[in-house]
Amino acid sequence: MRASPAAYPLTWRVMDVLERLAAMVWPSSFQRGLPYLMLAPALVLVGLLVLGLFQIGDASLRTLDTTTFLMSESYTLANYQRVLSESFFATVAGRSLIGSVIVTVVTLLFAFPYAYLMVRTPSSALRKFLLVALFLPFFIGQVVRAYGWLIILGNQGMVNEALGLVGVSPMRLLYNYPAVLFGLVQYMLPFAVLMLAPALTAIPTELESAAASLGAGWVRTFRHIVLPLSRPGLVGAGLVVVTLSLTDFAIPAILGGGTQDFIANAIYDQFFRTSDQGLGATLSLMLVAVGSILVGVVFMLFGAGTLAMGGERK
Amino acid sequence: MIDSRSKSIVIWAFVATALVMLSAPTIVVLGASFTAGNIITFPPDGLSLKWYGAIAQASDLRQAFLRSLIVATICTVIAIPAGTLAGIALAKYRVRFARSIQIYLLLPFTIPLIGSGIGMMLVFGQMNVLGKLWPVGIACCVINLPFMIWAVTASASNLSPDLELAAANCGAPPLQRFLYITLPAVLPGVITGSLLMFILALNEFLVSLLLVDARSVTLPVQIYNSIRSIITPDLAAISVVFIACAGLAIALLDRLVGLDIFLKSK
Amino acid sequence: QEPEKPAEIIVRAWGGSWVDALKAGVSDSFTKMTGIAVRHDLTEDNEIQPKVWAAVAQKRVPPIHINWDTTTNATKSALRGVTEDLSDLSNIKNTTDLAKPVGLDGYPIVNTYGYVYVLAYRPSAFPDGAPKSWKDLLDPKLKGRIALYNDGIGFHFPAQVAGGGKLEDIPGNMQPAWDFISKIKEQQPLLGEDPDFTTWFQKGEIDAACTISTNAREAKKNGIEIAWVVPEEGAKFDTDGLWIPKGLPENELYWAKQYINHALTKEAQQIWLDGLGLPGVVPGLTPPADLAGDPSYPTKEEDFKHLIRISSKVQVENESQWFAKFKEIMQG
Amino acid sequence: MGVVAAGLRPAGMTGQIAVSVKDVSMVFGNVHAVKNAFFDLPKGKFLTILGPSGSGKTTLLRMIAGFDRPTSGEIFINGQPVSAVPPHRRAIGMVFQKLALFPHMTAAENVAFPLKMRRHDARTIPEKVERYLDLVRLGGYGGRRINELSGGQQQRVAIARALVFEPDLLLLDEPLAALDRKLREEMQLEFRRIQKELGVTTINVTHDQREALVVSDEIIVMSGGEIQQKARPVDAYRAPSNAFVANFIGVTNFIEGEVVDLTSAGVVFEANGLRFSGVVTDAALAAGAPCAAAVRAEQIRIAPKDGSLGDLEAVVDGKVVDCIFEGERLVYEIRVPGLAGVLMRVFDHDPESHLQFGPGEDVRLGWNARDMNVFQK
Amino acid sequence: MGVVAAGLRPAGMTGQIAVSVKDVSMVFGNVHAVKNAFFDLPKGKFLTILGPSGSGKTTLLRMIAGFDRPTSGEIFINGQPVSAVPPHRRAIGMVFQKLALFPHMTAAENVAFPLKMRRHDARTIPEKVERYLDLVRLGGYGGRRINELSGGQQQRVAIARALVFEPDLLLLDEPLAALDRKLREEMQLEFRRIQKELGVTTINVTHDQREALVVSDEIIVMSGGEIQQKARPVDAYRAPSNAFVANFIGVTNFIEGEVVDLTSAGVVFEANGLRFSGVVTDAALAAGAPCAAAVRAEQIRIAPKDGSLGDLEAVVDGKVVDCIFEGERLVYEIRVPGLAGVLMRVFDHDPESHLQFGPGEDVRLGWNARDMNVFQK
Ligand SMILES: Nc1ncnc2c1ncn2[C@@H]1O[C@H](COP(=O)(O)OP(=O)(O)OP(=O)(O)O)[C@@H](O)[C@H]1O
Ligand SMILES: Nc1ncnc2c1ncn2[C@@H]1O[C@H](COP(=O)(O)OP(=O)(O)OP(=O)(O)O)[C@@H](O)[C@H]1O
Ligand SMILES: NCCCCNCCCN
Ligand SMILES: [Mg+2]
Ligand SMILES: [Mg+2]
Repeated sequence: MRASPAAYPLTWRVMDVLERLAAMVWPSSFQRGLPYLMLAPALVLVGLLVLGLFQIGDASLRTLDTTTFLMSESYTLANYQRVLSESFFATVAGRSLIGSVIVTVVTLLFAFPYAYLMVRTPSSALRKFLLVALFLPFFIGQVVRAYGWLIILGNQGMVNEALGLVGVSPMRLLYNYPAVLFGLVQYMLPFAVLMLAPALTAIPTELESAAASLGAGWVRTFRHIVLPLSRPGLVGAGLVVVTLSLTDFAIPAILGGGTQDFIANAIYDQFFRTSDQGLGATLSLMLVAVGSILVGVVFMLFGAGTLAMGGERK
Repeated sequence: MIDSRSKSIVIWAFVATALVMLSAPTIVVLGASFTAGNIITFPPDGLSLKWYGAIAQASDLRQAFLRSLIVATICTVIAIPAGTLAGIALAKYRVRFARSIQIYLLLPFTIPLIGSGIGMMLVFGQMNVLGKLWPVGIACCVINLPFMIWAVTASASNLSPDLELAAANCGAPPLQRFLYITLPAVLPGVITGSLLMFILALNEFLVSLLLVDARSVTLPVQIYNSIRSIITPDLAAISVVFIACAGLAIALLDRLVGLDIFLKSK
Repeated sequence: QEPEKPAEIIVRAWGGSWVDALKAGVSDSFTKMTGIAVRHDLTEDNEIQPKVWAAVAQKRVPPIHINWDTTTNATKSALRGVTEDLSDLSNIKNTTDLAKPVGLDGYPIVNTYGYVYVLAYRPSAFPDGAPKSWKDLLDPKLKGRIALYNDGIGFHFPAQVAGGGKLEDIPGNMQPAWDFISKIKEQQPLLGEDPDFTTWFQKGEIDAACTISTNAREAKKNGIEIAWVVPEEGAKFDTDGLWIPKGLPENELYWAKQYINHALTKEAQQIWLDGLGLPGVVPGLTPPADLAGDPSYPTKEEDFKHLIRISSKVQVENESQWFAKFKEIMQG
Repeated sequence: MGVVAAGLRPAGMTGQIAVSVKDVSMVFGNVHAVKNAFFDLPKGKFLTILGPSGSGKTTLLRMIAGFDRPTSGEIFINGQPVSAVPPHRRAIGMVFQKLALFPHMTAAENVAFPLKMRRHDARTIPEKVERYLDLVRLGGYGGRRINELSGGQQQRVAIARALVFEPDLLLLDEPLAALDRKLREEMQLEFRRIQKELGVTTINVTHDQREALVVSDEIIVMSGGEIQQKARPVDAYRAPSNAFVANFIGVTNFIEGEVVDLTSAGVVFEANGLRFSGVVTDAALAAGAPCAAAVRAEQIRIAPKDGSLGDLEAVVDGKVVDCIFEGERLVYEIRVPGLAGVLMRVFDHDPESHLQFGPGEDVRLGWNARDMNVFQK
Repeated sequence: MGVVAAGLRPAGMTGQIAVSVKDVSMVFGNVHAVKNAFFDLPKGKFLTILGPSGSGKTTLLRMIAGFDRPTSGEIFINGQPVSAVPPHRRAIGMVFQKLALFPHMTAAENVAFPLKMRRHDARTIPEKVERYLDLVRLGGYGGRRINELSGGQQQRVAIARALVFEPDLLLLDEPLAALDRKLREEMQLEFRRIQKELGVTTINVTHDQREALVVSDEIIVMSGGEIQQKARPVDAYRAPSNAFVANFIGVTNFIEGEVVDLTSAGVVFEANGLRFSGVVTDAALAAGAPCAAAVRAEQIRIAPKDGSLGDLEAVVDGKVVDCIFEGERLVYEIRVPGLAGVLMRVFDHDPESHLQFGPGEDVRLGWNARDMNVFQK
């Protein structure tokens, strides 16, 4: 006999069925495999990229025949040779690598106090304001944002006009390497702050009070206490910033005035301008390799940071 | 806590700079959208709503916006389970090859977007599903997935394992344990992550460009394509509409769960 | 009998005034004539290329019916074999030589008009009169105030002349071009795309640029202070064309061809090219009033003497290297 | 040390056995967290596992709850092996050391959760929740979120949640450790009351000896993973089975010496040339072996130097080192030169005599032989 | 309630004043966390601030440490206003409630931190660190990371860290709250020892009345942000200034009644028709007003029904409800019908008489009038 719906609500019935299904699909004897089952969807999704990487890997071993615009039938390492030997690629790679490191350092430099203030301020209004200020720039497309910068930083922009008032002649603030780095910092700042905030929240305020009572001024409290303890956040944020800026395309293209290409721009050129998919594929793969090695090295040196906060594992 | 004056000054100096950096273009674009003139300038050249009128007329923009919403929704809907499960698995369990798995899961950030775009264009092409919106949603999900996973790990690592045991003890079978206890506990991370995923998908351009066709262009692609000769203030107006929607969403989120959750790892 | 009509056909086009002109001249009248709607895909020509190539390679229906393309890019696609033959279009016989692709058999593409990469400039920055030579760009006061396409397109050949080289040496010896481009590099040029130039002129970032006359003319129409010349070394003349990717269903292929055929009618060309301000491939078109006698609108044999024409075969085979070389100099 | 726990089981227990722990061990890497635990618990009894930090209490409790599987041995609940049933199918209520309340639910929702999960008749749930909230004196607090409750109130929610579905067995892992003294002592009495009221078999883990004495029917004292003694509170206090237990429960003074004579009636030992007699509860004690004799601080009488201590069998002289005022009593710390300078602690409960002796003063101490337990050292 | 704290200051203090709290208040929004605190602390003394959770103890301590600025009033340390000096320039050692040890440093690095920050001669640092680790009995543990230490050891690192730079003032915020009973009681004695050894002026915050009594020279009892009493431990215990203090310190039985007669010698009151006399420490008590009379559990004698209680002035009859074995003592809960059924708790410390009375038995209780403190209700 079945209980009345009031005694046995519908949601319970549904849950009972789901529970039985789950037990069939994944019996409790498979417990050990559970984390892998949970990881599976993410692994499969990223697997789409890996499938793509296989295609790209295949293309990287073929050269372009400019009389037919087809890729060669046979495999060759010619593209890799080209990438490693031509100084142009070294220039661009060096610029991207150095750039992404500078961007990471500067971004963290600004993100840290921002996140710190946001986490520590007693005023929830200020906290909300800082948070909203972080999110809004996302909603202005790159192109329009660049136009905004032109109005502010252009030769006849607001800044130059202001400088003109004090007798400084207009100078080029855009379309150079610093402008690209600046743009990347601005683009990365929200990500870095969002990743730092949980790590800073996890540092008890009392530790700072303790350091003060023990004779450390705020600078030394930062250096000896807050900074070392926020390392998981810094590592997590740093990894995100360094990988995203290393592989960025839009900002060097828009704020670089065409002369400040990063690797992704060189890849774009090969795929889209010269139709040389082989070379583009080679550059892509090498960038992935460099990025992944960088990530691996950071993991080895500093741990995975907030990307997988160690916590108490079971 | 009484902070020293020099500390406040230094911190505020950085924060103020950051705020200017973050907001200056937004403010300029916001102002420029109300211009009565034909070019984006700040301060605006007279005040009018004519560019808002212009975009209200443009049905292709509206459709593209709608498609972007769909794409962002698909992306978020996929990212929530995939990222949540992965985040919880990474934070709570000892996983073999965890480091390699993490490097693997960071591939979306180490592969340049063009590479991801071309790769997925070929993969989806092979599957013969290009031109539909859901592959674009999946693609947006894949390339930003680390954000979702990160947000969840940050919440889940502070989740006490006792909580699930307590639920088991209360008689909750595995699935309901997960649904009623684990999930709500990591909800702040899930919300943070979903919001980021949604926003990023709404704005995704480069990868979408390779996956859409003329019948399925999304808003960022539409905008990019339409500025082949001259940039007019209608783009500023679109941005402002975007910002307004975002502001609304953020206000809603604040009402529903409180914005402070972004600052808490618990 | 006519095959079944599709509800719409997709034509890839450049945005802004480019697509406006195509719509006014070709698409609208085509729709009126056939009842088939035309949807314009505004993906960049460069960016549609791999999408089409991948579709053909994967034997899928391509994402567009018609590609409006630079002749160079179109030739690449033709060489790769992804384009349909258009030789049987009835209106081709009414076209000038310009319509015929060079170095290709038949009509895997059809050229529809010519255009010139002029030297556009801001008159107020040249108080002593319009620049006469590409070498005028080396004037120290123009440092940081000139712009080129970011792959150098349109500039390689005039640079060969300005650098003291001969056009006949292309592609064998282009050192003079590279030497001149290196000098230009010292001038810290901005590199960009069509919309960038407009923006830069508008916002006072640059005083001179090598760009297509159409863009300059559009900017002028929008109230930007701009003029253009064909300098004494000459300016690159090139053509754009239309082509159809392989893999379309029979009926759609038929109607896509009808679209191109329609684009080759005098009526369509007149309106389309008035919009673009460019000379067409059908005899007897009237130049727009503002361009009568303009060197960027060649009509007579002698007009072409100032313009540099290099066969698209040479261009296609060497462009990658030229782009690479240009980049190497500019990114240094 | 090392009493075989099995030997301590009261023979011929009448009541039905609720929990039976049979030779259970747990090894983590090279840490032997629990060693050969062996005991039965009859239905309806309140058992406390008492021991210092790290003695394996939580490990044992978690195995009983079925969260961890023993490395060896087996645990039976109502005759069924624990591992045969998944955790959510067991009728065990547990209060966790850190409470593990569900932070996103109200107090009432927390209490209702086990009822919903166990599919009690949905119509009766609100009424049951209310009844149990009343039981823990939280009537009217049901609507509060967990973080709106004070520590003591949270505690009681956790208890209600563990009890509401009327489990066969209640497990408590140091549920009071986090509370302040006053509240903790109140809650101990509350526990006693509730357990008696419901009659549920209970196992409580604590390192607070007072709590163990106050709330339990039986105490198990653990140390280093081993069960040291299982006994009624009074017996554990009065007749500790070894020196560890004697020291861990109560304030105890130790005198070290050597056994001189060992009979069934008692033991005589020599310390620093003095002879004392005492009683034996430690089965391991042997004649001629070194021993430690324990006497509680409250069993010692204190008198002025050369004063009379009536008929007390053991008398030593000492000097007051410190006297510590604890309110209801005074603790004297007294150095006894005659016993190699051992420091003895003595309670003075009599408010009349309070502060009778000051530091430096010479005093006389005495106690009964029957209050001195002698253990193997 | 509401004794003016200023009035409690011992007049004509001889020692130099180390800390002077002058009419300090702290308001958070609409919470008055500390109200008009007013006291002086002479150099070298050990003061404990005792009060229940939320009474404002931490708030007061943080203001003394200079972490927060009072809403009104001023605090002087060695005659200097606290706010004149930033926290890191002050010579104040503080042990935080949650210890606030630096988790990324070893024990020795934690202890060395204040020395490095205060620029002590780098060559002497290792030696000083070692000396203070020895002082807290952690010699040899310096190299351990914080999370490799047990709770009690961490505690001691925190104390060494607060002491190592020889501060003028030591502040302790419930440093023992997290420890288990046995360890906590040991650490209390340790504190006393160290403080006496170094002679550092100390303010300790706790909600453990035993700790307050054991370690302090002076106690301040706080409730609801207000200072209720400032006195020596013995005085606070023996002569509580109001009912709150009487209830918070010790196990106290209250009898409610009405004042009949109030003289300087004592007070007579009537409860349920019975007359009692008692003593007065509460200045607010008035004739004719309702009152509450407090008598400690250990001051009450228990005798068989109709038994004799010698010369005790107050005698009532009751029935044993429960008797709770606490090891060193027995607690009787006795219902007194003659006093409207009030439940009285009585200690039985005499091991001889233990368990003399069982639940349900009729007994007689008695106490001295001088042991009964009468307060305004
Ligand atoms: N998962 C584990 N891995 C390794 N060692 C463990 C684990 N759990 C417990 N231990 C060790 O087993 C021993 C017993 O631990 P347990 O937690 O049972 O002690 P406890 O008596 O509950 O102590 P406390 O009173 O501090 O809670 C300790 O030495 C502890 O370090
Ligand atoms: N920053 C603050 N904002 C608002 N209210 C506060 C703040 N700090 C403390 N309070 C309030 O002030 C009162 C006193 O708090 P305080 O922390 O001083 O209590 P306490 O005596 O230390 O308690 P405990 O024993 O629980 O530590 C409490 O009601 C508390 O809620
Ligand atoms: N005929 C129109 C050509 C427009 C092409 N823009 C030039 C792009 C150079 N990369
Ligand atoms: Mg434990
Ligand atoms: Mg406090």
